[in-house]
Amino acid sequence: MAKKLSNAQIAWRAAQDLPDDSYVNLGIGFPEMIAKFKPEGREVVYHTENGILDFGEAPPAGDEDWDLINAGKKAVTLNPGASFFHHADSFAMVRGGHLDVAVLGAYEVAENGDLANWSTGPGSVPAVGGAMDLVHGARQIWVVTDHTTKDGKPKLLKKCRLPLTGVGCVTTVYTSLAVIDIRGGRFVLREKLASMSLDELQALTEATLVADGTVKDLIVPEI
Amino acid sequence: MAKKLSNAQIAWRAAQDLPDDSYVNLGIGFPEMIAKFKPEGREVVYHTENGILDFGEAPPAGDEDWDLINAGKKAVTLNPGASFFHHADSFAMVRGGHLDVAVLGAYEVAENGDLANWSTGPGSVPAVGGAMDLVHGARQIWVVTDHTTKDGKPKLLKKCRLPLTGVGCVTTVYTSLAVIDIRGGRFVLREKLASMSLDELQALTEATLVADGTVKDLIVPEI
Amino acid sequence: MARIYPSLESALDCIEDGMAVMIGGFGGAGAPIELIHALVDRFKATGSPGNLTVINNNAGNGAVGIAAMIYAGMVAKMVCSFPRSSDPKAFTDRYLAGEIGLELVPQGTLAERIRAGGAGIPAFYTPSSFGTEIAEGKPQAEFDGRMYVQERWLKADVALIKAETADRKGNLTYRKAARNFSPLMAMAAKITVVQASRIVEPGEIDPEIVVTPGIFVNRIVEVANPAQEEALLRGGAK
Amino acid sequence: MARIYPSLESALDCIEDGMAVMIGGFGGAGAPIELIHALVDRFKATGSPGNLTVINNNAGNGAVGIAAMIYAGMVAKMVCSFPRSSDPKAFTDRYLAGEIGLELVPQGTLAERIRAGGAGIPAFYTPSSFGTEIAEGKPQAEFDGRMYVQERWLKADVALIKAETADRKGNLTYRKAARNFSPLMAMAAKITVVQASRIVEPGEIDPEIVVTPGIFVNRIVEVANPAQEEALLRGGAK
Repeated sequence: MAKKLSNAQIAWRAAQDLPDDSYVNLGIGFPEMIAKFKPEGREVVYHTENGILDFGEAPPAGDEDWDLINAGKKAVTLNPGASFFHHADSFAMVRGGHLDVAVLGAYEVAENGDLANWSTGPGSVPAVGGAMDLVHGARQIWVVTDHTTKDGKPKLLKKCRLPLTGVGCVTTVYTSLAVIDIRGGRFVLREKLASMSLDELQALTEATLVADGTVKDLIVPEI
Repeated sequence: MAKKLSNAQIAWRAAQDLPDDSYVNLGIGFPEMIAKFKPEGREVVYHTENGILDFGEAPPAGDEDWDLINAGKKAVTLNPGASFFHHADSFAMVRGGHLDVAVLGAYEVAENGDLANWSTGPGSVPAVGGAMDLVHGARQIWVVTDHTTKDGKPKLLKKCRLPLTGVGCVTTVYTSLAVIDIRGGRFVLREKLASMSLDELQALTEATLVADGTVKDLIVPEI
Repeated sequence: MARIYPSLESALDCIEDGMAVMIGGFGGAGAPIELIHALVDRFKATGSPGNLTVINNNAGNGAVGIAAMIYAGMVAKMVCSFPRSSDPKAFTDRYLAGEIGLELVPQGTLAERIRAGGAGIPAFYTPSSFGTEIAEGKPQAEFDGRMYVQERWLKADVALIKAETADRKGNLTYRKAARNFSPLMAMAAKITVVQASRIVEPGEIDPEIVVTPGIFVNRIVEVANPAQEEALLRGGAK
Repeated sequence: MARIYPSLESALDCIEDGMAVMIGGFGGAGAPIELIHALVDRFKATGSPGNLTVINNNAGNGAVGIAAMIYAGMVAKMVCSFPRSSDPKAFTDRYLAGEIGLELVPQGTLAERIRAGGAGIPAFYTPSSFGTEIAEGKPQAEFDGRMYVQERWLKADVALIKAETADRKGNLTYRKAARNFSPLMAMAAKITVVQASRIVEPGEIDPEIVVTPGIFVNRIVEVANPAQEEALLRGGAK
């Protein structure tokens, strides 16, 4: 099997697609890493659910102000032009369609765009945060994820089995093996690792990958 | 017929009932006059629909700032502790039950508390402003009005004939002849001019006035 | 992302025939007079944009601002709460002649419908207007023993608003009661055009005092000493 | 009308067994630690107030703040969006043992429900949670070709919030992202209790920068150098 991308490499690849002049929400955890790889010169303003627009990188250790955090409760800094607002205004930005992109992690993604990323079912403590709002708010919903589960089972499915976060919401999936757009209820393969055949990729994907002859190589730097 | 109260005297009488430590909205026109007669030492904060809390008197002529106006588009000033906010927050204060009293004018009031004060029916330009929000928001809704129309017809009715502003909303009516509370779907007479008999007052009132033996004289100063 | 425009005309070139246009202001406070009159001038010169639906609390006063739009014949319909003013002739004459439409909305409902449009809330319930003719034909429901009327969100193609200070990223502050509907309209329009008395660099407005975050703003044009509608009217403007 | 209280205890004497209490803060930012711990102390000393429903975005972290309330046994139910934290043991253990209730609400819906409670909007429609188990049993409706879920307002008996500056009339400002849910909770509670780092005279806060107008505030107590929950936790507080 081909060497898959690291999380940093997945984040790098997603970052290359950040639109210029855009407002973006990066989900807590893995998606947050995308900010590090934003291409030079591209103007992106980051939104966080807890009421900041245009925050910047983490401060040096020891310089944290714990009243200045992102939704993942990590300390951040402010860029010039930042603003504070309360939670209802923050989710007005989300729900009202004012964000260009929101990026989330996933347990499962279905070919119709359904996303499951909040609950592994009974027996755990459920926690949804802002994900159910984000998936119905931003104009594009990206998922960054390993292509398969830890034990090699597909995460890109015909139909989600875990409790849903949102219905028909995901627009693009950046995985450790491929970049896949969701169009017309199908997984449309945009890029895949050159070292891997389409059949090999399909074998790790439950739903059919539509490859229409324009599939490009997924090329990322060593990170 | 007894000498009726002037508008200033009606406003004076209503002002005596302003609760201490209260938030009050005075409707545009006649109700605005109440502020002039607020008893000394009573703490009242005035709200205006267009986004000011704790505004004060009109500035001297020539000193007006036309960005600092009340809902009647009259120039006002600010008291220490004033604040500005947008229209949705302003009506959150209204609709959310945060005002103690709102005072409005009336074409008609019914004994069940229905109010008609916005439309004289077809043929005119309808204008409702904030009245329909105020009547369902403030804890008490007071009406200040002449007891009868210009041609002597009752304005305090069994049932309103003009288009309604609100249903069952009025709590007290301060008229040119009496002070009347609305309780249990009845006009309960609290005060009347001493110079007028109950029968005389009833003759100018379509619905029955309930006078339970505690009716006081309506006494106001010359103004 | 907000952009600075070099002229009123260029900032307004997104407005086309038949659009819904929210215009900030309550009475004269907050009325973006220069934007409005540049739009009137364009209509007089080119015949466009006409057939507009204008959303504002009022329906014009005297012959300036929205009244000038009505006199010019570019307004097909007003959505407002209070189409009266000290001199409402522009609207009143056309309304009584059946030449202009009116959707009358209680003021708090108007504000909340605009906020809902900006916040992605397609409908909400309010006690306002229950039992009145304004509620006729609208869904009604009981919650906790009280009756409420369902109201729908209100959006627009463009919002024209007046700010005191704008930074280059679109963050805005307002002046006193000129704030009124403008922060809501900025949220509810596809394109928000701002005339600001002053444009500053990002960071010059304290993040704590930003009223409208830049995400809600698209176009900014500087109008350094803006006219105030009420002052114009009292000065005898025709 | 807002009143200044001389002590945390006196400011909190309105809280009784079984009440619904909104508590400001997102993570540690904005958590009114001194108010919370005074309430915990009262419960430990007197056994009251217990059986509380606590509304907050989270469900406690470590052993301070809301986690201390849970450990003390005074919380019957949490209403929150994200009952996880770096150390969620206080809540998790009791939840998995069936000893504490949980109403899980998507974060934006939680914020909007609280705002609706404060704004007199008994119900609204949101796209959030449509098609998920969170939406089960709730009315759903189609608007403009898209499906939405009806959500109800959320109110509370008391809100406990932390402000940066309060004037004696109750006008508040917040510090950075410590703002979060607090301005909404101040609107939605019958009694809003504020711990402010600084109390000033009316007029000392510019009317343009007031975030929570005094009409939403009832009780203010000064806590001059408030603890910050996250800083406490990282400092090893138990």
